[in-house]
Amino acid sequence: MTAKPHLDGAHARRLLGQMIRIRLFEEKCAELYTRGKIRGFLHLYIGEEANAVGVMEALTADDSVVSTYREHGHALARGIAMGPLMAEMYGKANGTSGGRGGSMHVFDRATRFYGGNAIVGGGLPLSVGLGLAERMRSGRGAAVCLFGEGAVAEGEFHESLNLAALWKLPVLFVCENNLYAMGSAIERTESETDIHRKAEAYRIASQRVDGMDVVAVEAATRAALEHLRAGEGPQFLECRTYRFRAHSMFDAQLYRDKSEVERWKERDPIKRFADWSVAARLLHKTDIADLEKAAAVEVDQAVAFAEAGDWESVADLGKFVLMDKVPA
Amino acid sequence: MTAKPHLDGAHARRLLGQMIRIRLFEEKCAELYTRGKIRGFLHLYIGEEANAVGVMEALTADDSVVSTYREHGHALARGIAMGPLMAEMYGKANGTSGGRGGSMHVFDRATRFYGGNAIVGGGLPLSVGLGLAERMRSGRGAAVCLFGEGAVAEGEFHESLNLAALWKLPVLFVCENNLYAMGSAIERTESETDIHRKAEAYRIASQRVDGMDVVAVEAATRAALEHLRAGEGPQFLECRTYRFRAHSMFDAQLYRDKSEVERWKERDPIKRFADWSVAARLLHKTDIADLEKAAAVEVDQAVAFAEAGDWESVADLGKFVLMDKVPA
Amino acid sequence: MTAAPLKITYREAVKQAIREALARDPRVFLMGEDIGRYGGCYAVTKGLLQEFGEERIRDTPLSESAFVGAGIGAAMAGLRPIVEVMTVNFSLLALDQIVNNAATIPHMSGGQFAVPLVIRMATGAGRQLAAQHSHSLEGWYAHIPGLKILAPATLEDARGMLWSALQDPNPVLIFEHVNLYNMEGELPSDAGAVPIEGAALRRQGRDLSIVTYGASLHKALAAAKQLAGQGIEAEVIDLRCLRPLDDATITASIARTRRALIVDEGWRSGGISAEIGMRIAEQSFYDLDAPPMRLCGAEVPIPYPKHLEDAAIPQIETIISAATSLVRPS
Amino acid sequence: MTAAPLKITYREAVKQAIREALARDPRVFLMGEDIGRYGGCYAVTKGLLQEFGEERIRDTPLSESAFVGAGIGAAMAGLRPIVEVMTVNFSLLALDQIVNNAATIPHMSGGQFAVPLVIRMATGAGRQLAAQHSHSLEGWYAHIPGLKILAPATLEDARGMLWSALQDPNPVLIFEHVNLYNMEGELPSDAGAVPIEGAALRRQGRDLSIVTYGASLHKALAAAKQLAGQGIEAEVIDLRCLRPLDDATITASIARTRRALIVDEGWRSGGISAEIGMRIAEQSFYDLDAPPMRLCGAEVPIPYPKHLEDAAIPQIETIISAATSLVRPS
Ligand SMILES: Cc1ncc(C[n+]2csc(CCOP(=O)(O)OP(=O)(O)O)c2C)c(N)n1
Ligand SMILES: Cc1ncc(C[n+]2csc(CCOP(=O)(O)OP(=O)(O)O)c2C)c(N)n1
Ligand SMILES: [Mg+2]
Ligand SMILES: [Mg+2]
Repeated sequence: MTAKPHLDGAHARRLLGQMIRIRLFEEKCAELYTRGKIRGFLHLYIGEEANAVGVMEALTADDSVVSTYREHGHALARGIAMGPLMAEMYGKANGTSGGRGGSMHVFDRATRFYGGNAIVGGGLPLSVGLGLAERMRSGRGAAVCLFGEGAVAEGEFHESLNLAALWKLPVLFVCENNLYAMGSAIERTESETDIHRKAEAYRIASQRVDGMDVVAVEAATRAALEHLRAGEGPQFLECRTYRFRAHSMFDAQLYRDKSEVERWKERDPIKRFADWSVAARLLHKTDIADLEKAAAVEVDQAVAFAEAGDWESVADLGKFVLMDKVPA
Repeated sequence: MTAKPHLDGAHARRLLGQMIRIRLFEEKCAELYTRGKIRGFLHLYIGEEANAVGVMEALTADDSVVSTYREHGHALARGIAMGPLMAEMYGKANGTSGGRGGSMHVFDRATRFYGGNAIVGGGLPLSVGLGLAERMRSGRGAAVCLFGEGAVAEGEFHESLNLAALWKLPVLFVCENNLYAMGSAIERTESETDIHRKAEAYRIASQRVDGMDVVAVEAATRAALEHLRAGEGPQFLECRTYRFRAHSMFDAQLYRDKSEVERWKERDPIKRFADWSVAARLLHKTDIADLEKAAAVEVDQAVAFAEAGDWESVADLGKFVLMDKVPA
Repeated sequence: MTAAPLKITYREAVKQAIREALARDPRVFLMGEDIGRYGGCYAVTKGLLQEFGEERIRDTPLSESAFVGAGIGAAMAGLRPIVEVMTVNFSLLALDQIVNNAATIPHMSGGQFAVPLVIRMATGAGRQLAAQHSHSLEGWYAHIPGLKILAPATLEDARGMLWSALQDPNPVLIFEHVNLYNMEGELPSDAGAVPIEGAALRRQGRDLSIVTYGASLHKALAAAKQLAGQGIEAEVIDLRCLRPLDDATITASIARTRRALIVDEGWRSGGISAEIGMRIAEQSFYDLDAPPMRLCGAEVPIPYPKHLEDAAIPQIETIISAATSLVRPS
Repeated sequence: MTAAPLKITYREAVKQAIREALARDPRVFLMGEDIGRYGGCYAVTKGLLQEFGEERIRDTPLSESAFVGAGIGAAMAGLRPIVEVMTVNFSLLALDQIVNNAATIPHMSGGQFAVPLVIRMATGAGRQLAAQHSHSLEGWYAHIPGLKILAPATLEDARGMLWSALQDPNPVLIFEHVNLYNMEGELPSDAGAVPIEGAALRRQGRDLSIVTYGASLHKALAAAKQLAGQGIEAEVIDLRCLRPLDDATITASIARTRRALIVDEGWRSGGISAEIGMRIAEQSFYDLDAPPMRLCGAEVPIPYPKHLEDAAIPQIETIISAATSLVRPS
């Protein structure tokens, strides 16, 4: 077991800075959505930033990531530049996926980011394959698969966990349990609501962690990866978290009380970690203001980058339907 | 909890008689297969008879049954007449499904037998629907779903168990664990081989029972049904059993030792129960001979019935592709 | 005598149909993801949970295969489930149940069991939801014997097909195009069931027959209006039902117009337009003055940006130019 | 110079292809149900486990969606998986992975990731396996952009297509008809890869073009032989590849014969024959002396009894009578 990571100021600044970047990026996205710059489905991660940041902080360049349609936070924390990410939200050719995917389909080869996936549970089998490839090539990487607790009900969850465990593959399953799948509270979709215990039915070692605590998430991820890299097979992490916003921009949130949301907002992972860092004298209040300022500047630059981007030519619509080679 | 059923002679005769009927029926099927009278896939249940007989003995006419492609034993024990069953094996119009289904697709409306199903796991969701219908109509019946341990790896298993448990539906899941799915030993397909424990991950009450012991199976089924009928939701039964024959008629059995098969044959459910019944003075040796004789006669009559059957007219090929009414 | 027409949306028409079915037949219930508390992904079922309660408006977990299969089982046992698969995109997860059980069991059981099930799903592109959320697979489903496939394009059909589908002893899949939900129009307050077979002639013409369905119907009608300005009179056929197809209406139309343009949003190769075109070739060969023509979705996963999405599916302008080139080849 | 031909079965030809791929490319591995210890449902992979070991010959649990999806992931990460889905009937359980991931990710990711995956499956009716085990869905799969669909009908293709498929950067589905595995013929011992595009003219003729593939090819060739006895010379085209289709070969043939009969075992409505027929109508309309004709599987779940199964799919006799009626209409 790894102990709780010993935080220094730089580390705290990194964690907090990442969370702030994600938050400001997404608040801008919400605004751009109402202005019609971003269209389609937009799923915000606001409130859940500690998960992405804690998990990604523990990864190396060898690891690969499989994500969902709620992946802006994962993408930024993984190191995808904000400009191309914003351009992808716009659907511009200078976006991460050339603009074709939009909010739900961020892909990035350089950071081994195997995509947002808009089919709930659809990424789970992919991650098993990534883990398998890693194993067969005796690589050191882990395949990290993030998914919501709603995906747990899908058959793909079951099949994928069994296969990964059976073959002892280096897959880290990260369930971001934000208690709702669209409007369905977990008590209404799972006969056993204690998700991390399901992992036990596949003999997968599991941890539950406070997903509003970035340090706890990082520590748990490091611990899981240590087991994983020691060849102990897949690991499972349940991050208990909450989304502060609607499921998507079309959601009237009839299914939950405002008061519930307010209660969770008191545990805002950014504010909490910022306060703690200041109290622990790792950061100064001015550091936080600096981080916020830097992030705001970065967001503005990202918007400018997206705005400046071109639209893909209609003539290229059919490009890559069939590939003419495997990208190197 | 129901105690072990108190057996009298009639009960023992019924159980043994059913098992013998199934055994002789299937031995005849194997013979008819080599003679080309039965074609396609033929999956024999020989060695597993105690499961079907024990389970079906505990059911009432209100209950419904969902089965697999290895369903001759289930069908006979459920009360489907042997003549139409054999005619179905032939593909004759006087077969249970008018000959269209053959060995893998026995259906019988009268006994609420909702079919053999040749897609592994394909029957599980159906049984949830049958249980749901029962619940919504405040019926007293249970939906009994039989499947092999191979089906446990399918996503349908996971989704169906969760849904049944979540909605507390009267479904009895019976896993006939004969240790192999075709040539795949359970250790090679499940990371957790103790199947009845998986049920716990859905909060479904489960029992494991010796599937070579008809009385134990009946008792366990009765106990499960009692809970179920008391409104406690779905129940799970794992019957530990073994098939003595090949998976189908095309299987060279490269994947298991003859000695393993021989060891299991020592626990032949028919011989074992016959010996025990005689020792317990429930039956006389002549009773057993009588049962065998009666079954042999019944099998001969079934063959005659099948032989005498007509082939469905080619002109009717398209009949029932679309139904013109819901059968009453 | 029909009651006074009321202004209403397609969404509302579907909801009225569901509500009526629930009220009229106690065997009817609804099952699907987020149809209850959330109110339905496209708000079609909003309020029904409050009105009919949890037993009959059943929110399901994300388990497409299990709850579609459960619908099949419940239908076999005598209930009349309406299963909502949120969108056709997710129905692939339930395809085994639909093909191997719902479509197969009646025949395979020798007619012992019917599967009087209705499955509703949203379909189609046009909302910038990108490749995994923009499929138009209703024509693909029409390949499966044992199913009936409906594609209501009008308020009348959205309101009236559901009840007929529930009376049908067979599994019926109803595809509602996402872009139609907000469509407004007038419908008599006592509008009721409509038959679920047969195509409808939505416009008469003499120069060509445009055969289409769903959201494309409205584009075709708009195109026909503009074509009329150019002196081209298009007949417009709304298929309504993709399986079985109504050959007679198509054949009769082509006998009049001698030219056929088939329009659908699905991928071209192996799509429903191929089937219709081939039937026209088989049955109306000697009536045709020109080869049958089709205008389909581009054979690409639908991209997110609006200009590319628009380019990937038939539009009023492309229908006009296809029709023009068919009638007045250069 | 090719080596001396050896007598060999189609099954053996597929196995040789797999063995060669495993030997030549360390990135290649096999994954599927019962391919190892059991030796393969149709004995294609028998012995490979012993030869190549458990790491490369991977028996999977009954989890079609997961192991097909794992194949996709492994291919994206640089391996070259050959995934066996035991039969096409079970592939419906993996369809979401095939359509929404394998076929979609390359385009949707802007070309960042390829999916160089090969999926093999047995297909077709003819072994009395009844409705849930007799699907012919390869033509249906051919609707999906992003996939390549192969249907090797000959020993050469069974032997040679796999290696080419593995070199292709796209997901390739190979459909092997169950009734071909026991087919015997001669193949040079050094037979190697063949291109995976283009149709092949398997017989020349002047009176009609029979367009087909897979097991039906052999029925069509037998029919053509008998037709020749009646003075009807049929050209026989083996499609080989169902997506993309080779229009040029078909068009050229019809320009010669002026008549087309398309034969496939799948259900008629919305099947691959509809697509081919429609393309012929579109591209060869003015070359045709008669409407294009198709002979397909009956639109029923395939029943178990032999006489009904036979009646449900094209046979030599029905091909002959269709061809005759096309060339000599009464
Ligand atoms: C297979 C499938 N079914 C349904 C949907 C529609 N849908 C999109 S997100 C979602 C809820 C998923 O919840 P969860 O997995 O908990 O993730 P969260 O949105 O909470 O992050 C649903 C039902 C889908 N995208 N895919
Ligand atoms: C979805 C699916 N995949 C594969 C098969 C092929 N298959 C038929 S039976 C079988 C083994 C099933 O084993 P199990 O569930 O343990 O039942 P048993 O045969 O032992 O009774 C397999 C792989 C199938 N019929 N359906
Ligand atoms: Mg959630
Ligand atoms: Mg088994």
